[in-house]
Amino acid sequence: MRVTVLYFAWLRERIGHAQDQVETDAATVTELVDQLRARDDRHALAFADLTAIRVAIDQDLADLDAPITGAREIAFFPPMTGG
Amino acid sequence: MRVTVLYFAWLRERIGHAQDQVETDAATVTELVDQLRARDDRHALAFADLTAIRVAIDQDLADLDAPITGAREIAFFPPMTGG
Amino acid sequence: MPDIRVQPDPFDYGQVCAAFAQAHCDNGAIVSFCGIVRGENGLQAMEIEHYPGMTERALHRIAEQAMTRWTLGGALILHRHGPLTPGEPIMMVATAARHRADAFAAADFMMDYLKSRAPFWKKERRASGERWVAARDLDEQALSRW
Amino acid sequence: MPDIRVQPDPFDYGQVCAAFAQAHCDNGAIVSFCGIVRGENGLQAMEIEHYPGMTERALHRIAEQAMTRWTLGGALILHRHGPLTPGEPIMMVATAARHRADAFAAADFMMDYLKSRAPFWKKERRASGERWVAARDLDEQALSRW
Repeated sequence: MRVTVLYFAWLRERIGHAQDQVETDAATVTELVDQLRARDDRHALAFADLTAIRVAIDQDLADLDAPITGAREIAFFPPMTGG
Repeated sequence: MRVTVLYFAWLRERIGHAQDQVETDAATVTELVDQLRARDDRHALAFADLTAIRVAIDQDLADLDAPITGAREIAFFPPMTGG
Repeated sequence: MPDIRVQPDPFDYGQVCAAFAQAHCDNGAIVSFCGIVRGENGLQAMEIEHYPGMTERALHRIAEQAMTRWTLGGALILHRHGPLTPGEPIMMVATAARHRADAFAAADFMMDYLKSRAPFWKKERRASGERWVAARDLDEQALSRW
Repeated sequence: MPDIRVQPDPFDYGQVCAAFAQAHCDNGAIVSFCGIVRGENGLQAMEIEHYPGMTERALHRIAEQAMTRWTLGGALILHRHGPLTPGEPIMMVATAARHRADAFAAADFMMDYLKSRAPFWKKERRASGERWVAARDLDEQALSRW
């Protein structure tokens, strides 16, 4: 399946761009992360410490082991600091 | 000693005026209340139920058994309803 | 030093909020509360009686207790007396703090104490007549939270 | 229906407070919170990044949870994004309720959830360079209060 992967804040900066279009067979977020890490060094560096990363599947917060089947938009970002 | 006794809200209305100048030997608020009750029926009625009455001695909230020696202004009123 | 105001005149809630936030903009968190006359059950008007002198003293004490208890950059209590009509602001409090938890707790505390410890009495007027508002046990009980 | 606003433009805290209180003046209690950029440690500017689409969705959900959990007459969340300077309001929440306990709790709840569950990220600029603000463990822990 094809998903849009979005990056925010320092993830976006480390990767160097705000989104990737990804063709994937990943069943979970974690599997997708493994695939993204393999793209290049920047992705590998950005995803080095998963405890510092949060994920949203189709704009809802999710766990890293959540299934992504059918998802269209998956976003990665650091813990939120609004308010 | 001579004290100014003030009444607020429904106490003032029941008594019919906002203050009395009182010459008293009362040692506590309760003794002063007994003396006030004896003044006339309106005072007696106003002070019928002491659980519904609060007192301030020189503008500080006090208990009914508090000493009043040296006080200049004693105020009686119902529980407060500001805010 | 808390800002305490006891006045018969109407006040502009938005204007006071804006001035307070501006004056304390070096704090990160501003909390404000406004109490408004509810026009329910056919209420036509409200009259607020108070105890001049003691009122200011009680409000100062409440605000100073809040400033001792929490780390605040500022505190304000404003309360009207005299006649009011439904929909009008009766009173407000505002707090400024570096951290929002302090600002929230201090505003909440000041409201609880103001309700039961500041000498104001409300009288409501309806077509059926006038009556003094009774204190609620709940308001007295709220003090035990602190 | 909560009033949710996500905008790059500055807002007038006093004006929004006044309009909110006016619109909900049949409620007796209005609580508002305003977050302001603190200019400490030589902060020159702040930039707030957000996730368009998810942001509005998250704020709606937070406000609706508050309206389900407490008896509210209204709720508002306004949050800016883009560049800000010290002393400027970043965001605000407001709640209206018949009873002040509901208004206070709901505003406090919305702030806690907004801090850790709405997709905003702050970057600070100083003479020494730029850095992303780190989330505080305290903010995540605050959610366990609810």
